[in-house]
Formats: sequence, C-alpha cells, structure tokens
Amino acid sequence: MDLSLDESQQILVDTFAELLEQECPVSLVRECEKTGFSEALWSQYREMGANVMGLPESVDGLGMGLLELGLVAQRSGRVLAPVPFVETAVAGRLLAAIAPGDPLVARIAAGEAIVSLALPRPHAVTGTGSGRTGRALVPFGAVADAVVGIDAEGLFVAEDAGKRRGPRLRDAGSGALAWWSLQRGEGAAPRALATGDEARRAMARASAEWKLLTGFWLVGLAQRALEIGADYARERIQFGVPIGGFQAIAHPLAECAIRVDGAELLAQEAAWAEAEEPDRFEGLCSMAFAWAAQTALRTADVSLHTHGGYGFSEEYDIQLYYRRAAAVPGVAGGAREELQRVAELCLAPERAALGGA
Amino acid sequence: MDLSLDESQQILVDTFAELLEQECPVSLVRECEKTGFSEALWSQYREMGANVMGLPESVDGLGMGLLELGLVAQRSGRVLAPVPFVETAVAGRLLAAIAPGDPLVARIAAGEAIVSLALPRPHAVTGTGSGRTGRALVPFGAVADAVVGIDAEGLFVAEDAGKRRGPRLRDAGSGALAWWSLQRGEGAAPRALATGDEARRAMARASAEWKLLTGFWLVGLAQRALEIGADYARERIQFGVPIGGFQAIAHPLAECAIRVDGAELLAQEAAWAEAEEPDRFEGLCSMAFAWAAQTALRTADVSLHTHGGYGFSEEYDIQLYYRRAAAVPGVAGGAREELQRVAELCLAPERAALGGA
Amino acid sequence: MDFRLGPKADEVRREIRTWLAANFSEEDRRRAHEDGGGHDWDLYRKLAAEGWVSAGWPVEMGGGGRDPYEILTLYWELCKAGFPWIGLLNNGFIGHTLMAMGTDHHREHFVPRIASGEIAFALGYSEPGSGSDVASCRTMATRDGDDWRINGQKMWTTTGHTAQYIFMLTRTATLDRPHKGLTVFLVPTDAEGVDVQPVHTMGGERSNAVYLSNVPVSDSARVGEVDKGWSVVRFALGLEQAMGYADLQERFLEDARRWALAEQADGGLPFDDPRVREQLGQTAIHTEVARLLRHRSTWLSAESRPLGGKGAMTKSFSGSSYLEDAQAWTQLVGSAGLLAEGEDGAVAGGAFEEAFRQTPVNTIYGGTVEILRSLVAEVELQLPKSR
Amino acid sequence: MDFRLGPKADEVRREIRTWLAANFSEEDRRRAHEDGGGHDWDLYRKLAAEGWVSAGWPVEMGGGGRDPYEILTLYWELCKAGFPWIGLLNNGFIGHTLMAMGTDHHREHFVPRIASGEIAFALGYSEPGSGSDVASCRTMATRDGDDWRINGQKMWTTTGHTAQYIFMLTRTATLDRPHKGLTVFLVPTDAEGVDVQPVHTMGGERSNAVYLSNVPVSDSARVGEVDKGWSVVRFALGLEQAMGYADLQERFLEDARRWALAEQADGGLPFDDPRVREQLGQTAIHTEVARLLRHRSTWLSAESRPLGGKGAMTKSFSGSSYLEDAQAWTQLVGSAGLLAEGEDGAVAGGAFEEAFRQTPVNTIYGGTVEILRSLVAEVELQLPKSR
Repeated sequence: MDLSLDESQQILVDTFAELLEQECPVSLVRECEKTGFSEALWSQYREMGANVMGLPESVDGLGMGLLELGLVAQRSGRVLAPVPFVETAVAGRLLAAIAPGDPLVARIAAGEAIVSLALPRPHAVTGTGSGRTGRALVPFGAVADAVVGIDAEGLFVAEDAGKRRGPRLRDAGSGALAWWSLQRGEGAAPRALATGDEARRAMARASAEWKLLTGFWLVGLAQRALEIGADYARERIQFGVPIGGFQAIAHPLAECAIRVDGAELLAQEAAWAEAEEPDRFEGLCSMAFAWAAQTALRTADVSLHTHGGYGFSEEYDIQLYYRRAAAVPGVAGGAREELQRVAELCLAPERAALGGA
Repeated sequence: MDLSLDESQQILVDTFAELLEQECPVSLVRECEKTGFSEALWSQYREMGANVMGLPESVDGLGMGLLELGLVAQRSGRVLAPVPFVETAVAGRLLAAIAPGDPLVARIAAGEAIVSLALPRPHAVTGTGSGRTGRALVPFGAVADAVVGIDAEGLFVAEDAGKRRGPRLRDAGSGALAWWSLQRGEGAAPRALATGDEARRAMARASAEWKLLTGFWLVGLAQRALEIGADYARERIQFGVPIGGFQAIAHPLAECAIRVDGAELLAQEAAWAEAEEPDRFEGLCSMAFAWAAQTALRTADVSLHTHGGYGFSEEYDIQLYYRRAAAVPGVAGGAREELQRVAELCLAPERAALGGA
Repeated sequence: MDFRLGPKADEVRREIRTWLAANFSEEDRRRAHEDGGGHDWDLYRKLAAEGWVSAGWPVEMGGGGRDPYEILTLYWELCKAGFPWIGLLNNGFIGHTLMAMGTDHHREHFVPRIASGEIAFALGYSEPGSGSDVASCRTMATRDGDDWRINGQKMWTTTGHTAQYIFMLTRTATLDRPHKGLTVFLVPTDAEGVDVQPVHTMGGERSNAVYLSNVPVSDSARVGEVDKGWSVVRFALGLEQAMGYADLQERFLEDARRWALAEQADGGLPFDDPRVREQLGQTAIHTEVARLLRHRSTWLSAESRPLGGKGAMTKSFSGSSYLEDAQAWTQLVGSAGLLAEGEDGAVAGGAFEEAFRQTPVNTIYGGTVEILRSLVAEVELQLPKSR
Repeated sequence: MDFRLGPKADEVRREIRTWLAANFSEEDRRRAHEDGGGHDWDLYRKLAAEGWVSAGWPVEMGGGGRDPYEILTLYWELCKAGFPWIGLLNNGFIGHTLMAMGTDHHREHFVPRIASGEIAFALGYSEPGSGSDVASCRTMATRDGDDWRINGQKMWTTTGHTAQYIFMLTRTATLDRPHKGLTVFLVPTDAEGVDVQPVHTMGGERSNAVYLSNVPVSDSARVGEVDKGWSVVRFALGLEQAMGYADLQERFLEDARRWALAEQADGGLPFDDPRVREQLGQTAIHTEVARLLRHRSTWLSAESRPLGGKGAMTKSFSGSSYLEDAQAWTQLVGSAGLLAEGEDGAVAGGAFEEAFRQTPVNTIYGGTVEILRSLVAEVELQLPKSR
C-alpha cells in the first residue's frame, strides 16, 4: 500500500498549481461567466501540453495515465479553470484508441481542435441523452469543434459545428454548455467510428473516464471551497469570537473535510484500478463521480452558509463554487442518477447493459 | 382560524393523561416487551369507553370524531401504550359504516372483540400486502379476534383466529404484530362486506384513518422523546456545563421541536379536513402519517444520541421510543413508501387508483 | 379547531388576484425579476391607491383595519405572483413600529405618507462586521448641537436605492455593553454624505451597501429614546419574523408538479419515476408544514397570544426545508433542470435552477437558522444559552 | 500509488478464513450473537494458540511481528464473520500499551500471559458522570501504605465479566485540573470489593457496570507514573481510534445486495425499484469511503507518519454513514424489513432490523461524533476549540 504521489506526479501537481496561480486568478473565472471558456487560459494549457497528455505516444501524445490526468483536473477544479481539459483528454483517448488515424487525433495533438462528448443516457428522467431526441447537452459544446456520440447505428464523431452547435446556454454555472444536434441526416454526415459491442464498450469506457476526471475536478472544487470556508470561519468575528469556535459552524466544516478526503481517495483508487483492478474500474469511476458530486455540493453549501449573507453576494468567490458544484455534474445526469449506475456497475454488473453507463 | 382545542377536547386529553399516568407507567411497557399487548391496560381503556368512542351512536357508540380519537391516540403514543386503540377504532368505524348489523360491531361495542386491519398495498418493494400472497402482517394481529381485509373479490372480515393467526413476531418493537392468513379457502369462510368500488372506497378510507390515528400516536411518541432528550440535556454535565449548552446538542433538539410542532398541526389539520375539506382528507392523512413517521424517528434518534451511551442501554427509556418510531409506521410500509402515496393523493389524484392507498 | 383563514381572507385573495390580473402583466413580472431590487414605484403606488399599503394598520391611524389573516393573504398572493413586494413589506413593519413607538411628529409626518405610497423605507440593521450579532453595530451617531451626525456603513440595505428613508440602527455610546447605547434614526437617503452602492447576489436580487459620511440627521428623526434603540429594533424584527417562505415553497411545488406531470421528449412522465414521486411527496409535506407553522404564528398574533419561539420556528423550518428540497431536486434532475428560465430546453420554467440559487439566502437573512435554533432551544426547550 | 493491502495481508485473509471455516461454526456464531458479551474463552484460546492474539506485537517481545495491514485484515475478517472479538481487540491495545509504557514487571508478568490466551483485559475509562469528558473521572485511588485502594464506579466495561483485569483510569489528586492527577492501574476483577453488574443494550450487546468498594491494588499494578495517567490513556485510545466499522458496513451491504437481487413473493426483484438501487448505490459508496479512510489510517501508522485528525475522521465518517444508511433502509423496507433474524418472513436475515438497533452506538463509543468533529475541526482545519 502506498497512498502518496510519486515524485513526477508531485512535480506535475506543483507545475499546474504554479501555472494556475499565475494564469487563472478568480478574476478570470468571473470574466468568463458569460462564455464559460477562456481561450487565453486554454492556450496556456496547450503550451503545457495538456491537450496531448492523455494521447498515447504513438500519436505524439505524452501517454499519461488517468491518475496524472486526474491530478491536473483536480488542480483545475480548485480554481474553476474554464477550459475543456477533461473533455479533450477523454475524447482524445477514445479516438486514439479506436480510430488512431482519424484526422481529429492529429488536430487534438496539434492543439487545433476541441473535442467533447455526448454522454450516453445522462438522465432517465429528463431525457437529455443523445440516443433519445437526436440532440444532446454537451459539456463545452459551445466551443467544441467536434463531438463524439453514440446512437443505434454506432459510435460516431460529428463535426460541422456551424450547423450542429447551439449557442452557449445559461445554467447554474457549468461552463460552455450547449446543445448539439446529432441527427445523422443534418449537415455533414458524422464519421462512423465503430459499431455494435465495440462501439458500446468504447463509449462506456469514455463515459467512465469523463466521470472519473470530472470527479477529480469536483474534488479540487470541494477542497478549495472548504479552505475558503475554514479561512472565513477563523477570521470572522461575531459575539466577540471567531465563528469557527461555534459547533454549529465548526462541525459541518469538519464533516465536509472528512468527506472531501474520502472523495479524493476514491478518485485516486478508481484511477489506480484502471490498470490494477480493471474489473472494478468502471464501477469505481461511477462511485468517485457520484461521491465527488455529493461532496462538492455539500461542501460548497456549508462554506457558503458559513459566510452568512456574504456567501450570497456576487463579490465573494464561494458562490462561484456553489453554482458549479451542482451544474458540472449535472451534465452527466447529476449525483442521484449516478447512484443508479453505482448500484448496477458495482452490485449487479450482470444486469448493467453493456455500454449503458 | 382556531388552533386551540375546545373544552370537551381538553377534558378528554386530561382524562387520558391522568389514566395513563396511573395505569401505563414505563414499567408496564417493559413488562409487555415480549407480547406487545397489555390486557390489563386494554381493560382500563374499555372502562373509559375507548372501544366505543369511534362507533356511531346508532350502534351504541360515542360517535366521536377523528380529532378526538386522534387526541387519545396521541396520549397513548406518549406513553407507548400497548393496546389496539387505533386498530379497534378504525375497524369499528369501517364495520359500522358498511355493515352496521355485523355481529362484530356489537362485540366491539361490548368490548368483547379486538378487530384489526390488513392494510392494502403496504409495500411495493417487499410485498407484504394482503392482496399479493394471501397473508398479511397485521398490527396487533397477535391479539386480534378478527381482521378486515380486501382482495380481488372484495372487502371481507376474517375471524377463525385459531386457524388464521400466526404467533407474535419479534421486530424492532411495533407491538403485537403477527401474520394472518387471509386465504379464502382456509378455515371458516371470511364474511363478505362489500365489493367493487364500494369495497375499495371503504378500505381506502379505513387505511387513511389508520394512518391518521397512527400519525397522532407517533406525534405523541415524538413529543415525549423530545422531552426526555431535553430533560437529559439540561441535567447531564460534561466539561463542567450542561450538555444542552453545546450547539451540537441543542440545535438538533431545537430542529426536532420544530418538526414535532409541524407534525401535530398536520395531524390536526387532517382530522379537521374530514368534515371541512373532504377532498383533501385522504391526502392530508397520508402527509400526516409520513411526516409523523419521519419526525418520530428523527426525534427519537436525536434524543437517544443526546443520552450518549446511556441511550443505548436497556435501562433507559429512550430506546423504547427509538425502536417503536421505526417499527410502528413500518406496518404500513414505512415513511418512504408513504411519500409515494402523498405524491399520488395530493398532486395527481386522477392517477391514484381508487382504493389503492 | 378551524384551519381556515376565514371568509375575509378568502375575499382578499379574490380581490388581490383580480387586481394582479389587471395591473401586473407577465412583462411586469419579468422586469421585476430581472431588476431584482424588490420594489417598483409605479406598481407600488397603484397598490397604495387601493389602500393595500396601510391595509393592516388600525383604522384610527388611517389604516384599513384588516386582520392578520387578510394581511397574510395579501403578502402570500403578491409574493407567489412574483410581485416586487419588499418595499411593501418593509413599509408595513416600519409603519407599525412608528405607530407603536414613534413620536407624534413621526405619526403625523411619516405614517400618512407611507400609507399614500409617497415614501418608502429600507431597513438598516446589518453592517459588514455585524450580521447575526446585530447588537455589535458600529455605525456611530454623535451629537451635533441638538441634532446628530452619522458615520459608518450599513450592509444588505435592500431597496435602499429606491427608498427615501432608512430605518437605521446606530451606536450612541461605547461598545462595552453591546445591547446598550443603540439608537434608531430615520435617515433620508438624499442627505448629504449618504452613498448607496449596489450589491448583487447569486440569487439575482439587488441589495445595497450604504456608506455614511458625517451625515446630518435631525433629532426629530430619532425613534425611541437615546440609547434605547435595541427595543425598537427587536419590535421591528419581531414583525419580520414568523413569516417564512411557504408562499414561495407552494409556487415551487406547483412548478415541480406541472413539470412532473407533463410529457417529456421521450413520451414518458417524470411522475412515473418513484424517485420523482418521493421527492414530490417530500416537497409537498415540507410546504404544508411551512404553511401551517406560518398560519400558527399568524393565529397567535391575531389572538394576541405570546409567540415564544414559534416565530423563529416558522422561519427556521421554512428556510431550511426549502433549501433542502431545492438541492435534492437539483441533484435529481440533472442538466436540463439547471438550464435557466428561457433557455432552450429549460424545464419547469427554470424553477429548479432559480430555487437552487435563491434558497441558500433564506437560511441567512432575517436571522440565520443557527440564531433561530438557539432561540428555539432556549425558549421552547428551556436549554441553556448555547454556544 | 498502490491501493492493495499487499500479499501478506491477502495471505492472512486466506489463513483466517480457513481457520474460521474449521473452528467457528454457524452455531458458534449464533451463540456469540445471543450472548452479546463479545468474548468467548474457548474460541479465544484456540485463536491464541495459533498466535493471533499477539500477532501484531514485535517479534522481540514474543509477538508475531505482523504488519498493520495483516492485523487490519485479521480484525476485518473476524468482525465480518460475527466472531466475538472484543476481547482480542482490547488485549491488542493493552498489550501494545504495556510494551510501550509499562514496567519490566508488566512486560514479564502480563504480556506473555496475554499472548498465550491465559488472561484478558477490559477497558475502564467511562463512568456514570464521565463519558465524552473522560478526564472528569472520579473513581479515586488512594494510598494504602505502599499500595492503593480504589473506590468508585466504572461504566461500559465490556468483557468486564469475562476478563481477569480491567485497565482502569483513576483519580489520584484533586479535580481542579481535570487532565492532571489521573493514574492507570491494572485492577484484577477477582479482587475483594469488585462487583461487576451486567448492562444490556438495545443492540443486543452485554456490557457491564463495575462497582469498586475499597479495592486493594498493588503498586506494581500501576501503569505509568502517578498523576500522569492521561498520557497512558491517550496512547491506548489512539490505538482504538482510526478503525471505524467498514467491515460491518461491508457485511451490511452484502446482506442488502443479496436481498435486493433475490426474487420476492410476488416474483419481482427489489433491485428493479430505482429507490432500492439509489440506496444500494449510496450504501456502497459509504462503505468504500469508510474502507479507504480506514486503510489510510493503517497506512499512516505503517509508515509511522503523523495521524493528525485522520483517525478521528475514520471513526466519525464510518459511524455516522453506517447509522444514516441503516435508518434510510429502515424507512424504505417497511415491516418485513423490521422482522428480527429467524422470524417468519424476515428479509435479509434480519440485517436491516439488527443494523437499525446496533448502529446508533457507533456514533457514541470510543469517542462521540461530536468530540471527533471538534477534533477534526481543530487539528485538520485549524479552527478554534469549538464549544
């Protein structure tokens, strides 16, 4: 057992921490509230090679593993970085694995394309999955050049963003969310990537990876939200003492600290399981995502509440965290929908339809 | 608007409070842990006319309304009285309304019979309803002389307890729970009471009344559990001060006090609605039951926890309350199952199958 | 027992609904929603012209003599309709307070002008360093001959940018005994040295910070005795308590219900999912309990019975259950549920998204749930003061 | 990173499972369950004969030199199997403590006899008036020549009726500085003046109250210096922390899963109900997180890294999430779920019913969640001491 990062992982974390401290102050996040995306920051990410980290070396990538990608996502989540790091990494890995010669792989490697995913079956209740209505809510869809999706005919990638891409949508704060029309009959025909079980397996895999990396992102969000709340609780004086000395303030923060540690360990375990316990990998990704989503919302809520009225004010940062804590996981259906997947994948894998996750 | 009890209602409450202080000390509840029923106390109830309170005057009853019956149930719940007051009242009202000439009506009026109900569809998940398997878990079934049930053929009353009645079951603490076999082919034939819509309407009504009166019973339980917890919090000294001065102890108790007040108001409103807002009656009964069940468990849990290790000890009374807070509403499927009924009855009555509640 | 608000309240409900249908268009609602300031002079003056602003004041003071159930109903319907009613609410509190604790000058000079819709008041209790601990107020009022000068800063002065006056708590003596040495003034917002700056919130409301730099205030604007301001503020806060948000919870429940029973793109009904039914059932119960607790507060007040901790119970339950429901729905409905009103694909008119952003503040303003729970513990359960 | 406990732990898991299969029958399990005392001399001595009692002690002290992952696995498997293991657990703590803080006499006289399974220890910290506030201990040890006399009462002395000794905290000086003036003794349960009385609990466990009336205790039975007992108890409590109940949570999850995937009387599977799946998913996550936090505590200890508040985190999370799950299931499964093991119609072998009765205590003993949360707030978040 070894629960520490190795030296190269620590260097990666430190490097991104330093970059983001410089290049992603909270003022940038505020400037991007109306677009959910910073071209300038994404360009910094590309300079660091973030777009090729997930690609295998065979296609000029850095061939990093999910844990390394997760660590970058976690640092990104801490500062709410408005860039499609997770989407590009996951779509790139998917494409490189199933269609390494696809021109998009080279464009991702060159930093020329943003590719996202239409997650399958993101919600049983509100029916926003691509399979149902021919269109899908796509994370960073408003800035994506291409989207990978799946339907009855198989796995495909749709470009022709001019025709297919809807405008950036206002929501509680998830980023550059947009509808993509994925009807095969519209615009340029989508490029087929795979069919049948191969298609479903590839999409299930990509979906698990998206959830895992987004889970890391939410762990970062929760860690920072907790720090913001604890800092405030130490400094804010009411009734002559710091409010952090009141159990009604201290205990909920402590409970969040515990849950956040658990969320980090769970995400790390899922990333580790990819190679070491592959049978548990998708189930652990689902757990990591659901728990990170629950923990991020609870922690942001407790931290916001710790601030009293100020948490509610746009001037304070914690409301930026609170809104994203619900909106970001919402793209995959939200925390409660994910619990269904956890039950299926972890407790009754024989009943979880292949690729249904 | 008038949220106070009238004089005769107050006298009823005071009378039962006095009776129960004398006749139902907690030592009696402990003595009855293995049977869930006290013949001696039930005989005291009968002397007070409790068995005829709910029967109409036309069959020698006292013709009391649901609010009055609820007030008696609430006082009974405070002291965890191990008597089938609620069941007898509800079954008596049902029989008197639909078959006033049935011999059981006279036997109830004479205090000679305990009659209970096999609640329809008590649980969608574990399937313990009478309609499914030909047998049902019956509250106070272990001491009942007859049980009213419903199946595809209609509403019926089954006697022949010797053949149909199972032994008293051990559970977390609901009372004299037992299985009743309600197969028509076994033992003496059940007596048909009604068929079709009339049967379903009568059973839906009785079910609503059972939930309402049990809701009152649970409100009483919760009120007493809260008092026990608050008393302990004022008296128990740790770190040199009463533990009730710690927010981690005081705030959960305060939150329970609020919920308990809400549960009492809701049960009273439902009882009032019988005559005054009949369209809302069954929905309000369902709400009152679900909320009383949630509140009773939460309050008993908070109070038990307030006691530290002592709450867990059999010597202390609070564990008696904690166990019944879950077990008593469990007979109708439990708090979460009831939320399904609330949604159907209150928000989509056109979708709630007649009699299905 | 009788759980009806009564025929007079029913009549008010009909009247105000008719009035809203005629005077408050969907466009007005949307404008008020976007503005977020909580007050609209045009609409307000129309309301005042019908006598609604002073409806709850005694007839002998020029009011409408309406009973508490009628006023509850008036507020309920305005709030549910999305009417910008904060000004009305504040003016109700202040009018009552001036009638009870003000001077003849206040009653003659201010009360009729409130009633006619000419002037409005904002509340000035909170400060940057003084939130839950209201009595730690540091805005100073110092003698200037017979009159006063005020220096300091107020926070969360909602409607401060549209109101003519702020009902303001100030410190007139040293801090060593926090509840002593406080005094209340009616401070004109157009006085020299008053600077009102907007504070925007996550929920879309616009509140204000008010900077006070050597602001001259006449002694006749003082409410209550010098250094005895705490009792004045307690009176006004007491009026504000005991309401909660059951009206908003009811609207939220109606929105959720409408969505759950409407066919989705795939032909299914959300209502057919047991998780949706469970959440609807829970939301319906919370709404009913919040309504009953508010009705009880109103009944106690109508009967002149002591409120004890029951006002605090009302607000604490309503604020926390509404937040709990909003977050539970958010976690259930996923992305589409988080699209804002008007966006392509938004469900329930954006109700889930809006409630998610708006509900956290309900556990804060007018007394945090922590303050209220401590109060309930002390008053209703006789527990020691909790630290 | 590596999340495996490692091959040695895997080997222990195989060994102990094999041993349990051969030595711990279903009838043994049922008897232990009904007895509730947490210790069975016959079974315990068989375990000791295999070297498991001292498995985690250093080889140079006669122990098995097993690493913390192996000991974790040993405890995990015994606990999950329903083995009466409290005696083993206590003896592990006390053995470690005597080796670290005891005298040569203790190491020679007690340690080998613990290892051989000859003697067992119970813990005597709590008192009727001293629960969370352990340092408020009032059981007095007074000088009697070179030796001591003890008077007072201990509470929650589980296994006190089967153990030969109680590791007991006493007060040897006045109460004005609670953490000073405490001393630890090894008190024989067969000494004159010791009266052990059963305390039965809702969860079916049997604990004890111990009355001490002028009990003579030799000075050689003293552990640590006079008046310095607080550090001895802190050391032993530290060993007890950082475990939690993830093993029990795992067993509960397995029981719930088995039930959910088995056909019911009506032919349906509970698993097909989304509420059941949601609750299973949540329970699975809580179990995994509790397991990971416990593994982390073990890893920190194996690496000799500072534990900080992370032991408290482990127990606080595990205790409260297990209780939350047990109550959520109780509210979902209704009556049949509340039938006790063995009753006609009981589901999941009575697992829901039993967890409902047993889980509340997990948020209490070994440190209440309130005490643990205050510790986490102070140590991990640098918040002030919370009152």
